[in-house]
Amino acid sequence: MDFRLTDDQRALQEGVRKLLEGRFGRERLRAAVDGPGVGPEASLDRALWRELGDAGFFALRLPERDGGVGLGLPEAVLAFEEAGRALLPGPLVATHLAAATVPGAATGERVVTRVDGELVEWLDAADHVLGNAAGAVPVRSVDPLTPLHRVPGAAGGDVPEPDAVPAALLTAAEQLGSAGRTTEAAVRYAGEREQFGRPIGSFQAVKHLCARMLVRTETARAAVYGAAVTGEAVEIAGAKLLADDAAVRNARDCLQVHGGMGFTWEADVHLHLKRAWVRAERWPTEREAAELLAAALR
Amino acid sequence: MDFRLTDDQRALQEGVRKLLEGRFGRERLRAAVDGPGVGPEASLDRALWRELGDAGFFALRLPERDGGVGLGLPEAVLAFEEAGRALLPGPLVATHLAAATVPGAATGERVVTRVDGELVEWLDAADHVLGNAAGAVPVRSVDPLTPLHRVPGAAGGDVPEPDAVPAALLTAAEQLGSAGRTTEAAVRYAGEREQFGRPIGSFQAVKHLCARMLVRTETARAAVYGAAVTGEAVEIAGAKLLADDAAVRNARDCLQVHGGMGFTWEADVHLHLKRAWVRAERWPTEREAAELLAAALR
Amino acid sequence: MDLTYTEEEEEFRARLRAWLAATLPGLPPRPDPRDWPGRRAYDTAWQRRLYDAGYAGLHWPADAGGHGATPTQHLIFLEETELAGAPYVGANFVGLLHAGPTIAAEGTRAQCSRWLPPILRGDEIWCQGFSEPDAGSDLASLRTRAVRDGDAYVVTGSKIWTSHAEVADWCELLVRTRPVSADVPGHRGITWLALPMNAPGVSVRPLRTLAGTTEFAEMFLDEVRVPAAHRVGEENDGWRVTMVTLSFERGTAFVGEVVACRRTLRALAEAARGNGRWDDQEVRRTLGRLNAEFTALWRLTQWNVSEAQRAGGVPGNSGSVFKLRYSHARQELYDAAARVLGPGGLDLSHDWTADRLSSLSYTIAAGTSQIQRNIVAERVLGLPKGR
Amino acid sequence: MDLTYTEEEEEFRARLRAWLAATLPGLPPRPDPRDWPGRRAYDTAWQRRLYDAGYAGLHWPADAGGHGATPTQHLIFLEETELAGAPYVGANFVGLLHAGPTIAAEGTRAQCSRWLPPILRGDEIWCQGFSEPDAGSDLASLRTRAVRDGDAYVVTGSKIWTSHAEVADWCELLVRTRPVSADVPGHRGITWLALPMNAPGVSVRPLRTLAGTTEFAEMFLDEVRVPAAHRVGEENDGWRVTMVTLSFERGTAFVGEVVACRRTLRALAEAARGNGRWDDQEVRRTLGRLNAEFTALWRLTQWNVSEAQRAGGVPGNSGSVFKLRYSHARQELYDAAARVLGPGGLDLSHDWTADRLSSLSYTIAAGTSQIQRNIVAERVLGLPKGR
Repeated sequence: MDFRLTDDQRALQEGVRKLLEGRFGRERLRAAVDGPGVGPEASLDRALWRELGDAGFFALRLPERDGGVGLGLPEAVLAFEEAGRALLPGPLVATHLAAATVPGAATGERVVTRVDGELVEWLDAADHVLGNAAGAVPVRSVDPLTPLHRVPGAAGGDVPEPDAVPAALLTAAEQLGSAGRTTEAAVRYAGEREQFGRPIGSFQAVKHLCARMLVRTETARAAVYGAAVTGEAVEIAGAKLLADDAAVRNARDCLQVHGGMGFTWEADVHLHLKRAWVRAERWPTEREAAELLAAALR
Repeated sequence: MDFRLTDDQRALQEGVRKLLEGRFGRERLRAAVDGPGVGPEASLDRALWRELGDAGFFALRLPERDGGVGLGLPEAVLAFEEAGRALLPGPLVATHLAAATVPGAATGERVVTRVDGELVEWLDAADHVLGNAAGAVPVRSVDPLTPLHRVPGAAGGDVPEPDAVPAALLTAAEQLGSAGRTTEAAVRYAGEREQFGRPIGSFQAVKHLCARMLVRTETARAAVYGAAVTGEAVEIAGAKLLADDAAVRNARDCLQVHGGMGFTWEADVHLHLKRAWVRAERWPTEREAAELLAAALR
Repeated sequence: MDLTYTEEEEEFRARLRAWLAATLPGLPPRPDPRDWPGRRAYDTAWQRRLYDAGYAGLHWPADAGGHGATPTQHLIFLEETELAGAPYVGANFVGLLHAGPTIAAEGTRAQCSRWLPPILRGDEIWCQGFSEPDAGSDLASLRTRAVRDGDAYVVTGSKIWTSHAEVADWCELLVRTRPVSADVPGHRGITWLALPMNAPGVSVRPLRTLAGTTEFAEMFLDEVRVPAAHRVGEENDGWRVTMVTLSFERGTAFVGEVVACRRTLRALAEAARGNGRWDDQEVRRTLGRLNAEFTALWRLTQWNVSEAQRAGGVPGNSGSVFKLRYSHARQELYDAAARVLGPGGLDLSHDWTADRLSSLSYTIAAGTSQIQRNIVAERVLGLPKGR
Repeated sequence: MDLTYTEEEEEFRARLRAWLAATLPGLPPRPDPRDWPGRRAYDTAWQRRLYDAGYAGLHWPADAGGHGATPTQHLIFLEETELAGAPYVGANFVGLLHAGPTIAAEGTRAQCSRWLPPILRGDEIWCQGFSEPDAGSDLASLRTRAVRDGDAYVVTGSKIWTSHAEVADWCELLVRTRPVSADVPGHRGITWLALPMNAPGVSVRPLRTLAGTTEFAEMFLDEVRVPAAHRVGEENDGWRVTMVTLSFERGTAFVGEVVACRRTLRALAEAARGNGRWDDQEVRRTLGRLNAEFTALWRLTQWNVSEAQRAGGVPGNSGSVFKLRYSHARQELYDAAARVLGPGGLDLSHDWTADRLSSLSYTIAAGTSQIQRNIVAERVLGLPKGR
């Protein structure tokens, strides 16, 4: 047993982080948020999508003989964690999951989305939809970087389609990345911002908010990485539950640490919160995950 | 509208506090806790009971023409709040409620208990039982000062007996008293105990624990006093819910502020916690109260 | 413990209710939230109607042009206008609830007669220039400087979180007139000025919040000349001048909001019954718990108002207890709304989703929950100040 | 990220499992919890069996008489003994997990050969004399004084929270050998001594906890002579000597407890299914959430153990993250038990009710949650120290 990241995994993690910093850094993020095509009309950056394809983001788990990278869920989780950190937009999970089945998905030439519960993300931008999006109506998405449609009556039965379990894990990985990022942002701000003649991070109340954020992040990390290794459906549900909680609550605490500045559009923290809300609605939601985890207690 | 206590109400409050300080002060409390008759064999102090009767504790709401004090629910709530502060043991609520119907209850000559859900407090010590306690079996009560019996299968239907609503209010008042007392205890200890060369109450983490305790107490106070004035069943359920929460959580926070000392038998805080747990099980429990309050949302 | 209203109070309520019933149907449609001139016009027109009906400055002292109403009457006024769906105080907020009472308490007779009547009539509106980018929780560290030059102060600096700055006539401005030093703590060298918003050197930039709207603005002051006659109170005494009004709070600050929350809660229950979420015990009980919460907050309001009525002014301390509980309860209300809406909680077309975003400021604005807990611990509970 | 065990580790597990299966049925019945001599005898007999089977001091270095097992093997050992229902380390705890490793790391050869073998064989047990009534979170402020007098230290003071003091042979004792002053901070003048519990002047008084039991004791020291040869490390260097062992923690501290919690959780689910509470969505989902929680805590344990395996010793910092989450989760577990039991939660005959009382210490003992959050914020996140 050695649960730590291997050197290769560390290299992958760093590689994806660098790629995203270069191609989707803060300026690019803000341009996307403040650009004209935000909201229902948000447009996907096709060039970036293909670059992600070239870098193997979508083909990560395809066998090498099929042109893939031949890696597994743990590596995919590391890549999606970075995507979550960077607030990378687009139907990343669906396109990744479609790499083996939808031609062009693996290379980033085609954009694939999927119906998840009653919601579909990026429907207008997608070339292909997994699931039945008939009758989908656009929604004024709370997240400026995730256009949404709602498919009335699509909320499925109790048994999700086979893709649902890995989709839940990759979503959890994105949430984990976001939770880690907001922790760092809160800590940095707390160290810089001065009030009453000292950094606010020297006040115990702020300190403890930050400590709670780290505890949530590291617990979610253990859950997500563990679920990636075992691939068990119930463990993945647990990872999603804890990562959703970490992402949403950390974003809120990060906002609280930022005070009034956190309430502005210019601060990134609201983008993390809104995206975390969107991801928390993907299957399994908190309620669904708790039920799955309860049923497994035997 | 003047929601504040009247001068008479203040006088009553002070009178009961003085009576209890004199007759059931800390030494008497500790003697009861550390005495031989604790647990299932706990014996009730009949002399104290009669003295409470003499002071009008049980006859408070009886009309004066029936030998009572002729006061109302608000005054009863103030008296029971003091009982909660002092951790006064015995089936106070049942005996108070029986003042009009069970001879000797009003004067404290007879001790009355009642079946509440599946539980009966002080069954062996009681002269009279409201409700059917047939088949009651003794329980090793978590609270050293509240002997308990359980009546299997007694957990009633959805409609509680008529006494249940005022009983819930008086229980909420006891919880409020306890919540206020543990707040004071935490604040006092935080001001005295020194660590790292200063009172622990100067650390923000401790300060904020105490502030949260006060907020819980004052919110519960508004709820309990308000419910006492209106006497509405749903408002009383809400008061019980908030007072239960305040009593239990304040006792735990008080314990946390006391650190290791709070974990000792000699500290009083565990007595507050255990009694708060016992009272929280009286009707309506958190779950039952939340359902009643939900159903009332129209 | 008396929750019944006096005959006089009930009469007041009945008259108000009748007036609202007669008046509200005649109001024009509400303006688009992004139309600031439209909002100003709408809000001030409503203020004018209140003035004409004798409700303007209800709680102001009579010698300031008000009606000297009791806190209880003020509570009734706020409760009834909210229940009736009347317009909010809106653009008149700072004038009626802060700058006006400050001038009434600390201004000269000339200042009172210049500034108070236009506030009451809805002729002029005020905004507030207190917070600065680097002075939020620590307001006393504000840095906007004012230097005396003849019969004027020359003011340079910037302010933030200024509502209605785009359309305000006046700004109640806190400026630093004495530099902070070892001998002069931050709050000692502050002065209160009435700044005419059309003065040369004043510029305003809308500030977009995370809700995507521009309810607030930044204000930049570049060598703005403010006549010394516009100073209220003594030079360097502005901190006390401002606090006088804060302690004038009579427990009524959140009356309308609590009434609105209780209405929202009932609407949530109705929505949950409609969409099936009511069958989820967790959702249902969460709404039940919030029912207890907001009922208690209403009682706490009545408690604070009763205290204010007798003792004259609620100390800010009970205000802190209330605000702590209320701001968290209100955030929980909108979290509950998201649970009721399910996927619909991601749809900004639902008011509750937009309100959820706004509610994120409640634990920050007007004193973060952290600062409020300090206040409760130190001023109410008497715990020692930290070092 | 590899959660599979090596062949060698699996062999270790299989051998241990077989030995446990063969050995446990032959154990005598557990003693009454109030029978301290009986508990000592039971716990040390178990230690002797471990010793004879080659499991004693598994994680101790070989030159200290141990087996130099890896953290992973230690994890497997703790997991399997818990799963099999083997006796706890009990009275041997301080010797095996704290005093012993301290002596092994910092003691002289003579000290090692005098004290270590009896610990491993279960011949002698140790207790810990660190905390004092006035030195809890602030251990460095301890006041028990030791004055050198010839070849001995004369020790006077009192200690608290000393488990097994009634039956221990030795106590690892921290004493102050240099008074605190402006130049000497609290942790500089502390010395580590091995105190023979039968020395004249040592008295022990059981300390009753809120659970009604006496798992701890107070210890009073009245001019107790401790030979200077019983000092481990240099005079005034006891703080560092003690911390050496604390940083020796290899992520395995709570392995048995997490395994036990997961078993309790399954039992709770079974009880809820049996008594109808399972139909309450809130109760059921609470158990589901705790399933996620304890699964994650198990993975976090494996993470910390993996770090320790490679890096040699988990810094106390990951330990703080773990302890914060774990102690709260464990309290929630027993709160959930109370909800499953309903009125039965008030009955001390249920182990869960008694365990709920004990669980109240988790957020206090061995560093309160408040202290742990300080550690995480300052040492892991690098936030500035408060003043």
